[in-house]
Amino acid sequence: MNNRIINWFKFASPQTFYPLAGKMIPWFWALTALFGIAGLYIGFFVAPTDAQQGEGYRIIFIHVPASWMSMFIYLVMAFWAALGLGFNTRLSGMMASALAPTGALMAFLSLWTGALWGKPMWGTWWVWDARLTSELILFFLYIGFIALQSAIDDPRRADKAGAVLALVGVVNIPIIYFSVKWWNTLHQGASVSLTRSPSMAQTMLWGMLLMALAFWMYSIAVSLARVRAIILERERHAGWVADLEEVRS
Amino acid sequence: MNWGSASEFFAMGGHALYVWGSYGACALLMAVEPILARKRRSQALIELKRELRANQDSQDETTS
Amino acid sequence: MDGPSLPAALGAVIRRDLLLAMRRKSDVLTTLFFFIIVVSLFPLGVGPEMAMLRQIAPGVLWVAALLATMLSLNRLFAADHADGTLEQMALSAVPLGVLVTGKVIAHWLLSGLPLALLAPVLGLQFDLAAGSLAVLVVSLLIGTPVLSLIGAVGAALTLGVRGGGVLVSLLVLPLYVPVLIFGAGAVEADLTGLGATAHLSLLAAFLALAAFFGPWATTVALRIALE
Amino acid sequence: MDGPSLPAALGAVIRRDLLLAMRRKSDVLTTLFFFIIVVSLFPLGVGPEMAMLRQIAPGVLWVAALLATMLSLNRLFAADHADGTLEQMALSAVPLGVLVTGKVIAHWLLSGLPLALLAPVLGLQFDLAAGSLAVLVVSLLIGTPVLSLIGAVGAALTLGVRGGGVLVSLLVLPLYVPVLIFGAGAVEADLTGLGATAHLSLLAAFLALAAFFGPWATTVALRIALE
Amino acid sequence: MLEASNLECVRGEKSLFRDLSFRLEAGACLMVQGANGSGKTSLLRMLCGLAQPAQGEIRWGGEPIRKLAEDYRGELLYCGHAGAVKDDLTALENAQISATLAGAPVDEASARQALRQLGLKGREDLPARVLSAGQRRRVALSRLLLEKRRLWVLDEPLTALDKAAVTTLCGVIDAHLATGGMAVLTSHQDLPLAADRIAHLRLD
Amino acid sequence: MLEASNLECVRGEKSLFRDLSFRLEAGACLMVQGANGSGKTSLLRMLCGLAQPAQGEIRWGGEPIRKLAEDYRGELLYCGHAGAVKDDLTALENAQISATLAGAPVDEASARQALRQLGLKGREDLPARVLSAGQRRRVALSRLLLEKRRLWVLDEPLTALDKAAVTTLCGVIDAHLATGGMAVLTSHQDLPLAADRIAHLRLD
Ligand code: HEM
Ligand SMILES: Nc1ncnc2c1ncn2[C@@H]1O[C@H](COP(=O)(O)OP(=O)(O)OP(=O)(O)O)[C@@H](O)[C@H]1O
Ligand SMILES: Nc1ncnc2c1ncn2[C@@H]1O[C@H](COP(=O)(O)OP(=O)(O)OP(=O)(O)O)[C@@H](O)[C@H]1O
Ligand SMILES: [Mg+2]
Ligand SMILES: [Mg+2]
Repeated sequence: MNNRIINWFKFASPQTFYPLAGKMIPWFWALTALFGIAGLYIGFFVAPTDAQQGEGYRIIFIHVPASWMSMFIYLVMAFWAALGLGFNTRLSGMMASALAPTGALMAFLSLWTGALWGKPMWGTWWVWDARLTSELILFFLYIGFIALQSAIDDPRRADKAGAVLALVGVVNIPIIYFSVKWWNTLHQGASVSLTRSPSMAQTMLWGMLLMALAFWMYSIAVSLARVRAIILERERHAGWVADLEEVRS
Repeated sequence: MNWGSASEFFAMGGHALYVWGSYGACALLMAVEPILARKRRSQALIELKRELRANQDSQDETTS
Repeated sequence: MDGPSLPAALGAVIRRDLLLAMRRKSDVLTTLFFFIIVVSLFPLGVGPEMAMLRQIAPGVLWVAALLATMLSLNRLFAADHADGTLEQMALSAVPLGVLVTGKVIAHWLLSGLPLALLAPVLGLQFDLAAGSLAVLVVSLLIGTPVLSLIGAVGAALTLGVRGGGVLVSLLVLPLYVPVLIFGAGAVEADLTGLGATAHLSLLAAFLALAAFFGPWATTVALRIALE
Repeated sequence: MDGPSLPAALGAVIRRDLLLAMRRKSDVLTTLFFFIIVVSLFPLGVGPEMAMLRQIAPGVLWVAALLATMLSLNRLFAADHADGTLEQMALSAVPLGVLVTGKVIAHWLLSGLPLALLAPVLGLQFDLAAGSLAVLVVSLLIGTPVLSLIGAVGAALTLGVRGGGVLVSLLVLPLYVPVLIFGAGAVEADLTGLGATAHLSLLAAFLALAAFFGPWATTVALRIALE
Repeated sequence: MLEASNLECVRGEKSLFRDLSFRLEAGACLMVQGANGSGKTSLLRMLCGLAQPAQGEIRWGGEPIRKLAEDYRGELLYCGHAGAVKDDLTALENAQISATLAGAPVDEASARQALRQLGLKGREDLPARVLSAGQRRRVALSRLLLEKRRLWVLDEPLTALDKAAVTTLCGVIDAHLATGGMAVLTSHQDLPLAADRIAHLRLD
Repeated sequence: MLEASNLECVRGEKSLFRDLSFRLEAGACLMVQGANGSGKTSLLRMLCGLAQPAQGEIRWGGEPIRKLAEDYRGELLYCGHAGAVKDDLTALENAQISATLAGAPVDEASARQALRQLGLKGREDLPARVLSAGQRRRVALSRLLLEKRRLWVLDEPLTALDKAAVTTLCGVIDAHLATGGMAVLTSHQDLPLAADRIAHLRLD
């Protein structure tokens, strides 16, 4: 038991994590490409034209994965934040701040693709639907997190402050989600409503799953790349950084 | 195979703007983000090296 | 060593903040005037049809209350931080959480409470009925403490941070959304004859949650800010 | 003694304020996000029906722009006052009026201009048509400099005054009312097919007037605040 | 009683001091000296628990101060560069309220007495905003007389004080030490203290 | 050159000083002394034109300073209790920008040189918020080296400075006086100035 904890803390040290991340990144990029190509192939060439929506529905293959990732990344971020606040491990804070921009990107993509889908399907770029609204608020939460961290010079303080915010946010997300949902269903009346095909064709499901995997791998790869940069920025005066190959050369 | 020709493929059944707008933004952002991450790292490396050199210089100064 | 009495300390903080506010009455009054002016701007921007104004009234009043509360947030800790009082509070023999709770209560007494009491007068401008006005007041009385509690976390997080004044709104406004929805929703439900109890009890639940977690998160954030 | 070059001094002040803003990027961005969030709060308070939202859109967007500008006003002089820079400006060999004009221009570049450029995106959320969006942008481009100019007078008057931060809104908002009426009016006129030219030329007249008197009044107010 | 062992302070990328250890017994005084930016303020904030040392530990009566938390804070009085004086409150209200916030309320008579002792007679009821720099400082220092704490941590207490006030303050510190109190001080001027148990610590 | 006649200063209900007159010639220095709250800061602010005397007049080269306005301000350098140092800007930017605002831009090299002369080598590119109290003060004082003004009005310039910095500053003031400059100073400490044309003015 004790051993396991020590092991974890070993990986949680930036010094061991930095080269490890460096080794993992290419693999994740390869997986991203693999799943991405397969997913796009199914999405564009295998999945048939939708009877109701025509070709426009093909946005689904990036819209849904982006939406999922945007929510999932916030959870992971809050997890790292809690870990950092509780155990004072340096790496956790860095992970949280490395994840935030990717999460914001996913939230933005979800909004963007949703809006581009909404125009042909519903005739409007935006409706104040529960799901849309809570995605918008999630985007604001990400932006708040990033703005807070970038406004603080001392990285240790930035990490801790960000952690408090992420935790407060994660408590609030379900509350926000359900309140928005209830708000919307209480006063119906929007002239448009979501028209979703009840049973998605098997191929579509596969395409979506593959694309979701690709997004997932992408998120891991890019946030690992970013965390490496952050480690270098933060650990400048630590001796091990000076001994790195890329620094000495 | 859904598409008779390349132009049909690009027309996306009249929804080209929306579909390619989505995929284009997605591709663009996902291309830019890793580049930014990499740039951030190389920037950190440059600064690190500069700092190390500065330290070396000041050490030389004190020893000489 | 016997510690200091906590209720006495709580009372002392509240009294101190009220005293300071009395010295700068304009501060409290301007929160109120801000509320009044924002609410009155809307008919100017939107146009004078009564039917429509009545429809948007709950939303406008609640959004204005929310903005007014948010604007008064920087009063909460910034001045005490700048002149070193906050440092002294963190070094006090009284637990910081108690002092923080006192400050939040004082903040509510000086912003939320007057807003709630003023709201019915403004509601009249929008032609709301007496029943709806009562619901409006009750929803504000339950909802504004939540705003103060959440706001305190934001204010503490942005303390001494570059651009803190506006940053706090970015952090806090998204978290205010549920309160806004159920607060405005309560009045709207009453307007449409649905009954506001469900909304109000949900607001009360939020209050309980915020009262439980808020001071804790604020204390943590303050200690971080002082480090 | 040959005096310093005035255009150079003007440029230097603008550059300084932009530099300071770049240092605290979050400050500029948060004004923008505040704008976005306030606009997005309204549907949450008012309800999601598009027909009604379209009707209140011009008012909501303009009120939000006005509030965002107003919030950023305390950035204008407060920090410079607190750390003694303003004292130094008043003692500078460059006339204070020039320095003030530079600061107001920088303020507009950092608040009004980005708001105007962002507004159409938000207008889409309210389902405005392309023509109305264009009118909205033009009205904001003419109107927001007036807001900065008037706001500067308010910010200077409330400098170092107790509760200045909120007091400024009290002073300034009533003066903003004409801008709001004609700004929102322009968009509304376009929506109802009446044509917005009359409104826009009135806004331009306000701008000329404010550009003429604003810096002068601000300078006087600053000298009073420093006494 | 107060004991620091192997403290290291890191600000930015460089270490201001390391392996700093000392012990302070009842009745003794530690003068921290050093050039501008040598880390005096940083050290004092660590001793109060406002900042965490990068290395090392600070103990009070053998216990780490992190563990003691409020118990330690009840023994401590810190007076930093910022005076915690509210512009809008009068000198008297400032004195009373800061004592209350510290957890030890005092009555008006003793607050007036303390202000008078510091040479603020006739200024007790002026709002602090109109006071001169030195008078504000005196209001801040009135806490020394009003709160009964064993350990005083004073960061440049002489700032803005005139010569008479410096003498008064030194008398107050001497009296505190004579009754078994402890003090950690910084100053760029010489403090004419009468006490003999003064240790010096140079940070350079 | 600088001449004050029959000045009276009223703060609140009472008069801090009255019938105060003096003349300051090129190359001379005036040390204003007095207890806390005796009106030194108030006097200095009057000399700069930031406050109006209740009675009397201040003249520069025979002309009342109110009339001269910008012409007088172009000759004047005031350094008060507040340092006009921006937390968010680096020491270098602070120095350059305050010179620009005063109407006399300087290039980066001379700003760096001035900061180095004041002992801020290696800190030029740190944001002022992380500087120590004395370092911030030095940044504020860098204006003395960068702006060529004939009359210096310095309110407690020694605050927070360590001994080395005090020596440097005195050297700077001496050099200024030697080249025909004028200075009005306050301080509660002794300033080890070498110049011989020092007049003292006691406010009590
Ligand atoms: C800006 C506009 C939009 C936003 C912000 C948005 C947001 C989201 C989010 C957050 C999810 C994941 C929710 C979950 O899994 O519970 C989602 C899923 C989905 N969205 Fe959207 N959406 C938008 C527009 C659209 C449009 C226009 C359509 C189609 C007409 C659409 C179709 C779908 C589908 C089919 C799913 C996945 C199936 C499901 O989980 O129910 N979305 N969207
Ligand atoms: N982020 C940072 N990067 C580099 N240096 C820093 C950073 N933060 C603080 N410092 C340095 O740490 C030191 C802090 O010193 P501190 O305030 O403890 O000094 P001090 O001894 O109290 O000085 P003074 O006598 O001027 O009050 C300063 O030299 C400052 O430049
Ligand atoms: N409104 C007022 N009512 C009564 N007294 C006032 C008022 N405003 C200022 N004063 C007094 O005027 C004096 C102002 O003094 P000033 O700041 O010029 O002193 P100083 O000589 O610079 O002192 P220090 O050495 O402390 O800096 C103080 O004694 C203050 O108490
Ligand atoms: Mg210090
Ligand atoms: Mg003074």
